[in-house]
Amino acid sequence: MSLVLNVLSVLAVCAGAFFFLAGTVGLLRFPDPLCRLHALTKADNIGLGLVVIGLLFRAASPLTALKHVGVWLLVLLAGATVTQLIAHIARPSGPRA
Amino acid sequence: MSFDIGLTLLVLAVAAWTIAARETFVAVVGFVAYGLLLAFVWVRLAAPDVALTEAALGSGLTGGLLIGASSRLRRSQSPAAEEAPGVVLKAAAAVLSILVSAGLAAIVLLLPDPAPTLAPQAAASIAATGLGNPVTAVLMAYRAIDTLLEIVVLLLALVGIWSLAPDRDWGRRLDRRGSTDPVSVLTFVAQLLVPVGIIVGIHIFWVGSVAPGGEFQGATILATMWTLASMAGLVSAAAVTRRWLRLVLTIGPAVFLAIGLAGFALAGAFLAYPKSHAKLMILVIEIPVTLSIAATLALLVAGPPERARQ
Amino acid sequence: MTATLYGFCAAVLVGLGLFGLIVHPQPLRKILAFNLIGGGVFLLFGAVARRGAAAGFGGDPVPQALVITGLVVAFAATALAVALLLRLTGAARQAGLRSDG
Amino acid sequence: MPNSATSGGFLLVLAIVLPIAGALLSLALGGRHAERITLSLMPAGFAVALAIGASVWRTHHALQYFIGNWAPPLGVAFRADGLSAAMMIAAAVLVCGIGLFARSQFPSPRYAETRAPLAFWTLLLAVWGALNAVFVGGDLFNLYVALELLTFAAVPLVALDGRAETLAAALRYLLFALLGSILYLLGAVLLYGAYGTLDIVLLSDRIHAGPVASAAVSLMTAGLLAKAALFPFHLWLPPAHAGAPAPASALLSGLVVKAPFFLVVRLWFDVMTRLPEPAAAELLGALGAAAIIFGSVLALRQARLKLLIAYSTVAQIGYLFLMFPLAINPETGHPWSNAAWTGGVLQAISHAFAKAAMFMAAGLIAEALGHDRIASLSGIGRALPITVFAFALGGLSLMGLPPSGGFVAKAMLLTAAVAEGQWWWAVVVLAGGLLAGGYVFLVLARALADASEPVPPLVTISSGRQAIPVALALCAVLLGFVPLRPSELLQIGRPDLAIGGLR
Repeated sequence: MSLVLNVLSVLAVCAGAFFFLAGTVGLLRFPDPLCRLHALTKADNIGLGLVVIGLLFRAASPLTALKHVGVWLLVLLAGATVTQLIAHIARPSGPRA
Repeated sequence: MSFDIGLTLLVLAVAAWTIAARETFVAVVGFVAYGLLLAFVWVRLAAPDVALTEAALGSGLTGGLLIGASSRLRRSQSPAAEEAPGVVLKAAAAVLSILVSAGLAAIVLLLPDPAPTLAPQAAASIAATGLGNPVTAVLMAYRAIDTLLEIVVLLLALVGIWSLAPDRDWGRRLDRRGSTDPVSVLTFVAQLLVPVGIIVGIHIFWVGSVAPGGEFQGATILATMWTLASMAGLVSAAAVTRRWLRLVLTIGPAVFLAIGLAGFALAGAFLAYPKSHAKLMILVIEIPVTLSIAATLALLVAGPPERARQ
Repeated sequence: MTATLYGFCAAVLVGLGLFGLIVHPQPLRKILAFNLIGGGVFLLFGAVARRGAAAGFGGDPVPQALVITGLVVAFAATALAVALLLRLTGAARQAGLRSDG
Repeated sequence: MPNSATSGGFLLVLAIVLPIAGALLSLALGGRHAERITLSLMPAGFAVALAIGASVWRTHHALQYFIGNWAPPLGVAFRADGLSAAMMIAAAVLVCGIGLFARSQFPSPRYAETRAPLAFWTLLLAVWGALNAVFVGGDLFNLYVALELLTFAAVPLVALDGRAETLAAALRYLLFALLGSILYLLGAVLLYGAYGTLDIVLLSDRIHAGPVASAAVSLMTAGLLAKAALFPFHLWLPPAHAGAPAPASALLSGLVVKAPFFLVVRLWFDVMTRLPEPAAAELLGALGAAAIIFGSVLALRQARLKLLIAYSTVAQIGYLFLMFPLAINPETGHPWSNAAWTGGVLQAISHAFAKAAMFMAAGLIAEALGHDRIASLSGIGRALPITVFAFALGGLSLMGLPPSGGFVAKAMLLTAAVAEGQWWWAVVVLAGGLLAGGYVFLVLARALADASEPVPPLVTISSGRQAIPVALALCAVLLGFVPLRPSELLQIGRPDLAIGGLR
């Protein structure tokens, strides 16, 4: 049982790490700010989500698990906000006056 | 171990980038990353209390302050170019820095083994404080005088910053520039995040007596939430002359001092707590202190009272 | 071992910050470099604390507590320096406008 | 050193708590109360300083207090030996004088609170508390916090008028001070890592010669020198001290720069009792000598009175560091090394009085004339005779002419230099005296000259305000009646080793 959980955990964390890698490559390689933001949010949202899922399999207590999910939700919220704010400044027509 | 080596290299790379970056803003962003990485290092060094402080204060609040400053300076950059340092100066600085680093590294190797430590003494005395977190015991009992003076240092920095206000602006509200952002996303997220943050801040303060956390970490989070709310235009600071604001700022150190002086009568020394009530008295100090520190930190970030310029 | 590694890290950080403090003419970069040195010095406290792990604690709590005090003081210093710098920039610009006009 | 708190130790706590509580109260109540709180605390603070001095004198032992009954190394100790007591009394007298002098410059507002008075009175109390914390601190990290307290109280005083020049001076001062603090802290952590304590007395027992101790003490000393503005770290001092309002200049030049010097003395004579470092002491002496010559020559070339006085501070700080090569002698226990030590400390105290008086006098002159250009001082001697007299009395001490504290201090340094066969320091002392005579005379000659053209209408200065610099300058003169030998009060509580040569 614990072996299955461990395998699942490792798989999820690895998948998450892959999204982070892809997001970072996108951040560095994509041509304009909006595309870069797009790449970045993928890393934050899905990558971190997968890592959190991976850690859930190993959480010591339900409370710890809840904290993991809480971290993810807060990062989602912060990421979405900051992306929105940056995009507003960065969009081709410039910020709304 | 390999994780630690990787982390060390990363910290050093980001630090070097911060120094080498051409643009100040880029350097500041590098500094925030540097602070977050240092927080990891503190976890690796088995110092979770410091990790929390570093993340919240060293990286978060300091970073916010520097980002704000660099963007304001960029807007008002004078055309006159700053004189660039000459090659000779750079070379001399490099030699000096390498010598200092090498010397320090050598000294790290020369430190005695086994290392001298106060951990056993701190552990032996912790029962008398009623606390479970040794770091909090150091801050609130063994070396409480440092903590008391440090809170006064924070307040003095605030007096210093306020003293920079133009005379005509004394008594005005602390207006934050660009507070009423037309983009309502910030307002929305502030409404959502600030209550959560306040709960987290209070929680971190509250668990400080037994677990990692404490008044400084909690207060920093509270201050950050206030800053966020004021950026979103949800709250605005009172004028610096308001009596209640002054009371909030000074109540913490005042209670600290009062209980410290009461120690003369109750436990025979300044800042001594009677054994039976130590934990309670520390708590009575910590609550107003957290409030005062949070207010001071938030106002330190807000800067001197100044008319908002367009 | 970990403590020694991070002790080295601290030594290099102090050197890097010192270099930045000397070569950067802009005050904000100097403030930044000062914070970098501060990070290094505090990390040295951390290394010393880790070496002193005993009595069931992962590190000597005394230097750890000192770092917390130090971080707070460093923040206050940064805030005061930044406020001075911003006020100076404003005052210098006003003085410049007056002498131009 | 006894292993427990001594009776009367609580006075040390009061010396810090009184001004700090006053500063908090000033900030809390604000408005018109700040000045009143400061003035009403002055007698109490002065009485505490005297009580500490009396207690040290009577018991012939250093006072000691363990905060919260936690004994070092876990806890923090406060200690006051004869040196601390002397510095605290000097600080109390000066703070009281400065407070009385500043009343008309930072008056309480009648209705709404105003910025500068609130900041000044709060910061004055904070400087006082911080100085006392430095003088009684027994723990190197507690001293770091005390030094920061001092920095944060002192820096804003420079820029109270909000002009661009003073803001720039304050920023430069702050950056130097911060670099100094961080170097000091770096040294402190090395000492903790090597010896497991930050307590000065415990450290002096445990410390032994080696690279770690040398590096730590060098770093701490370098940091303190940056704060004390010893040549070549003096760059920040003249604009900051000359730009500040006169009462603040008196406080900064008279007292604030003495705190890091005091800690260097602590470090070299109390922590490193067993590590004679003649070579390093020679270096400190050489820097001091360079400061004397360089600062004096620059003072001679200044066109503005306040800048002249500020450069003279750079020079006078140099004298303080001559005591290191003379008092730390390869042949330990030279009978005159103790005199050199006393001379250095006496120079710190008498310069504090003399320089505060001179900055106050310069402030009054600038207030009366509306400027402080030395070239246009003619006629001021007739208009403000008392003020010019105070300036001259202070100058007496700087030059080292009898009767003055400066004379006794410099005579002790001079005699020690000759007696120990280190005559080159004697040459520097004499040259510095001559140069000081030059710049003091330069000012006096202008001030006493009859105005060739009609003096513009002067702002009248009340004689009460003029009396304060005279009183402080007279304190500097009175110190001249201290006997020419190692002072007994200053020796109380010094490690036995150092007293060896005295008896």
